[in-house]
Amino acid sequence: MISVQYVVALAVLLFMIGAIGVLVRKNPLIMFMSAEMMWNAAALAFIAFARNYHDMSGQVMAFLIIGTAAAEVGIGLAIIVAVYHRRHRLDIDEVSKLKG
Amino acid sequence: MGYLIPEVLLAGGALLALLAVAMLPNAKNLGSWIVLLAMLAAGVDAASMWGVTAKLIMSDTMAIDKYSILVTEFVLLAGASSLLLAWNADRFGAELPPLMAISVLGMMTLGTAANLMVVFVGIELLSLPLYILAASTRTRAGGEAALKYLLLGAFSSGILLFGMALLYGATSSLTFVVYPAITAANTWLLWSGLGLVLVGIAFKLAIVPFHMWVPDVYEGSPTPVTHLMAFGTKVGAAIILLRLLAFGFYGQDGSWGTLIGYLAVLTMIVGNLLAVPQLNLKRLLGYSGIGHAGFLLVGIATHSVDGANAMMFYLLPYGLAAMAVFGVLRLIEGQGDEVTLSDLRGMAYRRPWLAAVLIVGMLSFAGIPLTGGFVGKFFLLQAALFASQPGLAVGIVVGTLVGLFAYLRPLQMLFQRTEVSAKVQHLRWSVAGAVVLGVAVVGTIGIGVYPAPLVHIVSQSANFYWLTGG
Amino acid sequence: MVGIFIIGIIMLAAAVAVIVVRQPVHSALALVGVTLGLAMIYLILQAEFLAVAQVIVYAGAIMVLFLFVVTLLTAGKEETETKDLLSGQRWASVITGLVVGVGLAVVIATHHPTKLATSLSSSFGGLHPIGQELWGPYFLLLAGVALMLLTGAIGVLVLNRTEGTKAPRSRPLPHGVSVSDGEGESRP
Amino acid sequence: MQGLTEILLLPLFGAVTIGAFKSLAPKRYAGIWASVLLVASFVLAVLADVHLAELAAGHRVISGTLFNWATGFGPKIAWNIYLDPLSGIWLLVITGVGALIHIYSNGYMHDDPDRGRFFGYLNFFIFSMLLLVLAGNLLVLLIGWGLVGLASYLLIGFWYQRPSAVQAAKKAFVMNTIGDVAILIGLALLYFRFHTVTYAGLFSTFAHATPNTAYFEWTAVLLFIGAMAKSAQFPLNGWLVDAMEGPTPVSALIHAATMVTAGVYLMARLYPLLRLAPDVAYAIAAIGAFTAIYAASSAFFQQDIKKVLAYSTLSQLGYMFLALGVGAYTAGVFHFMTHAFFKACLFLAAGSVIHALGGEQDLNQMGGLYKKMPWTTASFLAATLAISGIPPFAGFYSKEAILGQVFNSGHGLLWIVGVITAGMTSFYMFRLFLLTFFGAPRNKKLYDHAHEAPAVMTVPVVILGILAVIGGFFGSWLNGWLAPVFRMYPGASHAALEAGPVFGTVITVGLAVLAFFIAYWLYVLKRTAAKAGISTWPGKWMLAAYGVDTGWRNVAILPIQVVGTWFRDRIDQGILAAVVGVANGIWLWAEDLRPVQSGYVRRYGLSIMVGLGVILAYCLTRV
Amino acid sequence: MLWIFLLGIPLVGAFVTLAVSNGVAKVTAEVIAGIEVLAFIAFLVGPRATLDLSWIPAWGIRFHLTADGLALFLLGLTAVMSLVAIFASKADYGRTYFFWVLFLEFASMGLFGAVDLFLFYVFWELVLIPVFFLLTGWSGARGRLAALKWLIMNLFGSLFMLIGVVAVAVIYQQNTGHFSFEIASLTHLAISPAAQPWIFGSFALAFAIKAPLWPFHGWMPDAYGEAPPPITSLVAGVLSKAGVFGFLRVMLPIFAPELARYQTGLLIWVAVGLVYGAFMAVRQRDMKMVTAYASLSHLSMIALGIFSLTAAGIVGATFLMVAHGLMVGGLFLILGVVEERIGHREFNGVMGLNQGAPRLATYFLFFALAALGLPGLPGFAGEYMIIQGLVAHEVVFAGIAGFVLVVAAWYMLRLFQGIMQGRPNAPAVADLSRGQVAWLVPMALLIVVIGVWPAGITSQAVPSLFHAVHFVADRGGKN
Repeated sequence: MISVQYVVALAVLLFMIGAIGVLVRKNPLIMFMSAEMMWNAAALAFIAFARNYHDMSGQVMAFLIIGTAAAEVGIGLAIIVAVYHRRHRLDIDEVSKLKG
Repeated sequence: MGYLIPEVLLAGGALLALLAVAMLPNAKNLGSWIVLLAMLAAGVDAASMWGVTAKLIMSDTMAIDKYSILVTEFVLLAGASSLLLAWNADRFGAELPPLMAISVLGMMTLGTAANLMVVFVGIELLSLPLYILAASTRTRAGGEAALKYLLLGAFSSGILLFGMALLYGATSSLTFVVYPAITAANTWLLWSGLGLVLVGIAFKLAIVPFHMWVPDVYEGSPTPVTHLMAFGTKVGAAIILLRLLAFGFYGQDGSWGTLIGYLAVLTMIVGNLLAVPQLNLKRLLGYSGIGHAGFLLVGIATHSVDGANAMMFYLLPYGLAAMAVFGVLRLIEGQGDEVTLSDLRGMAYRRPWLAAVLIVGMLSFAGIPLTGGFVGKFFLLQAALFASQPGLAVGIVVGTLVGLFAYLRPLQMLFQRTEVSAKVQHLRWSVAGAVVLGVAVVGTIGIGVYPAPLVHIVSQSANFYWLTGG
Repeated sequence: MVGIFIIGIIMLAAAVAVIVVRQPVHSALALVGVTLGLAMIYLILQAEFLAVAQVIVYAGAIMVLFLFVVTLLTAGKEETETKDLLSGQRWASVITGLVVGVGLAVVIATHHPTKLATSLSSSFGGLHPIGQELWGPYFLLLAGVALMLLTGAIGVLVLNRTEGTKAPRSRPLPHGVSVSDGEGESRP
Repeated sequence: MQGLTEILLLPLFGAVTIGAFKSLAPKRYAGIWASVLLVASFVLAVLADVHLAELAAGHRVISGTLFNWATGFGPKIAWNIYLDPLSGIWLLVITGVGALIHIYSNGYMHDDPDRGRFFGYLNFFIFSMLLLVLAGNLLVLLIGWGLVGLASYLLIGFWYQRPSAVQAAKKAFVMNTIGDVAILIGLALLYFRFHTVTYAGLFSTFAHATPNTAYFEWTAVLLFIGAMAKSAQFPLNGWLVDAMEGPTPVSALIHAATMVTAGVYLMARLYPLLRLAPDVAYAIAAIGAFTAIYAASSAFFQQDIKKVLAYSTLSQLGYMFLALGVGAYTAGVFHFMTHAFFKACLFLAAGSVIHALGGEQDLNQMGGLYKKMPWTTASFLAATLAISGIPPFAGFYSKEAILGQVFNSGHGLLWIVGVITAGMTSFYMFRLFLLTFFGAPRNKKLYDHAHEAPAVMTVPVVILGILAVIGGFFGSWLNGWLAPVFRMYPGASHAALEAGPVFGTVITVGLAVLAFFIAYWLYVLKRTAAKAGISTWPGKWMLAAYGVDTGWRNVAILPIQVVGTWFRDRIDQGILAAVVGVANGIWLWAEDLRPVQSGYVRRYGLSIMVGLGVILAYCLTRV
Repeated sequence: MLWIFLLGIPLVGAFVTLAVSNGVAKVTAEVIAGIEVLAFIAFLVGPRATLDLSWIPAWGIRFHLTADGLALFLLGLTAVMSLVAIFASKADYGRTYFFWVLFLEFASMGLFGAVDLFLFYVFWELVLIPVFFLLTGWSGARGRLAALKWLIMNLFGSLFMLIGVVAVAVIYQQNTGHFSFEIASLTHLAISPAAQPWIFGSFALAFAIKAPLWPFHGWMPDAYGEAPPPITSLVAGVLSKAGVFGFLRVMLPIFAPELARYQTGLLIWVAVGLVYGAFMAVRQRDMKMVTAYASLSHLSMIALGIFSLTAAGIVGATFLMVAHGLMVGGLFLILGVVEERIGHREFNGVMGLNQGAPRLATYFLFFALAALGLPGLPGFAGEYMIIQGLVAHEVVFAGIAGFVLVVAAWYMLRLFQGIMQGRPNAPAVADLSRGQVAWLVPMALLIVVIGVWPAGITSQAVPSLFHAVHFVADRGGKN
């Protein structure tokens, strides 16, 4: 039997890596990917706990996450394209006119 | 299912509007009319449910009670006013009404949420249209706003989701209204899950230090969208925080109350403080929104029925004041997207009624008597003191004081005698704008002068603690 | 058990790769690896339907979309990231990330979930039970997701429309491909 | 109330009508109207006194209440009116001398464009003074007291274009305010203890009070300070000499005959209180004696005709206080009366001289005027003889009464001072008289233009001169008239007039005659100039009245100014700066925080992450 | 029902004024303010109606207004001064200006009438708003800064007071189980010793800032200096009373034991302010500042009377409030005329304006004399009663008050003489116009009447101050 703790620990690490990725990378696409990774980590944790509790609702949640992620990625990429298609670099730090 | 007719109406309205926009591209405002009517219908239907006894529906994932009805009405007001602010303006795109309807649907969902899944879906349903709408005018600022909102939103949703996962792990249930019944244990897992979820919600509610997207996104977004963010999102995020803490965690005395209290004070002060030097009016309102989020948190932090009521109450005057100010903003900006303080010069002489509306709205933000904002702050203070938390009361006062600088400066600009700004001179009234302003002013003053009915309604709806038999 | 460890290690490596490699394309490919690894773990965790969904939606649709956009946006532009100008951003991020991660790991490590005595039904995680859930009590959520996907579609449409196009024409859904002219810089 | 209200209100009516119509009616009507009203009230005053005299000796009081002044915090305080023989004397003097001076002023102010205002003020003064003496309680007295201060202020500063007049007016008002305030606190103390401020109420309770307690001493001191300020007793004397900046009839009326004797009136009125505060009574006598000799010596070297008279007024007031201090109340009042006659006469005569010389007041410019102004000279001489205490002129009797009773009551030192002062008085008064009217004219041009005043001025002067001659013979009548007053309540053991030792009279008169000869020798035979000796050190000091003014400046004015400047430049700037500083601080703080909102998404994310870490830490530590 | 008129006339009138054209706005406002004065007279002679409506029943808040003796004459003062201020305003200020003035009148009326703590607070803050806008839109170069200072400093105190207001009601609710904001019912609260000084302090701070009392007068110089003269006269004449009025209306019933406990400290505090204001006034070069600091000193005097906690002191304070309103209000109007004539506010030595403007000088002198407490005028009566009260409590403070009266004579005459007397060093200025005399004469007459007959006011004040008097008697205080 798999201990749920290991899987969740894996999810935690994935979550952590994703979070760090959002913060350290300047490429908005990679940041977005990292965020997706965080979502995935959450989905993983849900599934692991669902397995542990023999409860389908965790899996339903994971399904919702996947579905939502698809919609979000669609919108997100559209925004990124709209913002960056004229720029020379994919650099999030360039998009910082609004501040103060 | 009968309890969800408002949601269904709104979703149907959104789809119908989408269809209309696609099929009849030349029918002006058709989508807006459809959504507006759907919103009205939803509002009426929700109001007709007022006598309902609180209950959980849909396998305990949704709670129908007076709070949910109130939230429905509030967010419909937010949605309708945003829609009216965007009336007749082609540059926002024809898809704006259905997108707004979907966003409002998300907010309504949050109002009923008793389950983490619903919370998640509601938040995403709320956010995704706003990402689009923020960029819908396709200006550079709009794009930047949308990108910032999107990236940070995705990031914070990740945190929220992970927190939910941890809560699920700690309690084996996603229906948080049953938490008090199934777990008496205060485990680290439970609390870290709660912490992460709080971060996720706090992001939406714009709590310091999770607030930083707010001013930028507000500034960059088109004004009607900003208004929806300022009013609707705040209602949704606030109610979900209240639901989660007051339904799921009300047994855990003190701990989260103190945390929320610290956050509240920090938010009130930082938000209002940073509003002080702003010159862009929308940005100023963004910071002001942060400050008001802090006030809202006070209600939650008191960990009492009073506090919850006070928060509920505060949402409406806040929203009405936002309607007033954003409405004026919308009229001033015309075809542009940016209104600075100097654009207000001389308005008191050239456009006295519009100036009066702005004054009423700003004074309500500042919490001056005879406006709803004052009664709201009073309610919050009362709740704080009943909960024996004078620190929160002092926080409210300090926050308000700091905020005064921010709210008074625009008002002083109105009375600039020497020169009248070009935007004021070329300003044109619109019927839709007038409707919004009228409702806002009448509501703000009405609540300020005779708050008894609203107080009564809000107090009546405070029966959710008994929902779970806890 | 061992499988999970091996997959986990590979997955973590791929995850790290996502955030450290210089080329966005490589990142995307690494992320594909992560999602596939996840799918495998889902399988092990008896979430078969989700494993399939993960492969189809993530690896199949989402990541393809990512790759598509990466190539679209990096074509003819500098591909690598310049030096990080935000002082201390990198270190601070890594440290806070590690702190949070370690904190959560400790939380997980000290948590001892109750294990249910009853054995798992064989259909757990299959298409049928999840379908029953989704089309039963959680139907509204499913509808919500559907609405979100619709929103996504509208969003793509709205965001990458050419200037002057007021109402949606019969434009193909593929996102932001051909409509990338004239917008974006139009701030007055 | 036997016409008391009318007596009071006639002058007020005059003031109001003159004020209201002064721009409408021809200018000369104002003076006539004012004089007519005052003569009328003099007649009424005589009638009132006659009525008073008809009452039984023990009940010679006419009193009444107009309406309430204030209620609500204890027994009510009302507008009480009260006439008894003591106030009757003042009433007669005020209206009588006042009427004469009003008539005189018609001539004196003939050329002044602001005559209307002058007579309005003058009538207002009479009203205030009457209110003061007709008051039935201390509070109404204080109101009158304050209003005469105002009238004095207005009249001193009548020629408001003169900076010196303006300064003098302010000084007079402020110094008088010291007195007002002292009375105010004193009466508050009385009301606090006895719940009444009416004379009758207070005095009847005094009868049972224990003398010599701190409470009474303090109350008496406070009320005496009030009297000092009004009557210009040392050290509150500075304003009176400066008050000579006003028109001369004003000096005669206010700053010689009537207002400055209000202190005497107050102390005489409050004699039952003085019984309860014997130490204060002695202090009054001592201060009176000191003021007498101090002012007399200050008069020696004065160059200004009116200033000499002013110092002589001070000195004579000192006599009156000396009398009150030793309990010789009737003598004090007697001296007030005679003093009113001869000093008014002196001032009006001096006014005629000034008038004749076109406004010149400097003794160095006068001389030999007797040829040109016989009536004035005669009147002035009569009054000078009276003030010098030469028998049988009026001053002799009253001064002898005072000195005799001082001696009788055993205050040897004070008696000696009084006697010496009498001699000094004779010297400086004859110096003045001789320098003005005798010797060679010192300013030919002025002399040539000099002429006797018109009848409207001369007649009052002569009438007053006659009164100065015969005033002394009213002594025994006065004694009888006032007897019921001072017997009504305990405490007036020496009130009645008493004769002093014969040798005292001899010495006093001898000194006065001697002083006359010295003056004659110096200023007629040796033709010493008026300004001789003023640069020597005693002359310098005496001319400056021993630097009392400078003392006030250093002790009171400068410290307040220094502290006020310090408040203004340091404390208040600090307070204002603190307000601005807090606001600026908030502003700057906000400005400092703005860069945190850097616009970089990753920074925002980091902020979220840090917040997450903190919240997580909080949650974990709380479990 | 009279109350509805009393509040309704200025409120509705304000909007009416806003609706008419600029040209007739002033006349409209005059008429409305005149009707309000008539309404007040009706109030004075008629039955003293109270208005007591349920407002927010959930919190026991009532719309409760009365005109007891404490408030009655302050209401009258408000009505009269508003009318005078409108008369003294320039017609070209425009309708918005008159709207705010009438709104201010409405708010002040409510403030002085309110006996429900919540209602009191509502009006308390509401009076700040019109002044803020009047300062912003119709004042001198630094007006905007002055407006900010005014509003923010006042709200600084008020908001902390709001905590106090709520705290008091919360304590009452916890004691009795039901809500009430009625001041009369909030007496004898069992406030915990830890909270008690803070609650007390929050009220005291708000009142001290509004008055203002030293050292909380930071907003005062700019606001008094920059505002248009009618507004200065309203703020200094009417609104400044709100602060000291608060001590009487709110603190005396609710915090009687605390007032007694802190009495010495409070007395020393206001005595410092008393001397401070007087000394400042002596050293000012700006004519409005002399009056401003004089006013600071007078308000300290009023506070001194209140803190004497004796019947005489409190009655005197009540009386002096009304008197001071008329005197200082009139003085500021006169100074406004002078400033308008000569174009600046500095006065340097002698200016000799009397030469050309004798009527101006006469009225100036009259108001200056009233302000310095000339016997026979109301300032004297009030100061006498206050000193009477101080004597009963502690004679030292009576001495300080007396000393300040002397200094007051000095600075007031310095002001008057500096401007009006001396040899003219500038061309003669125009005298008062008939219109100006028309509103100065009734004011002066009113001042004379209440100065000669203070009983007219003090006798009315007694019943309402019964509690205070009673309280003093309880303490064994002497009269």
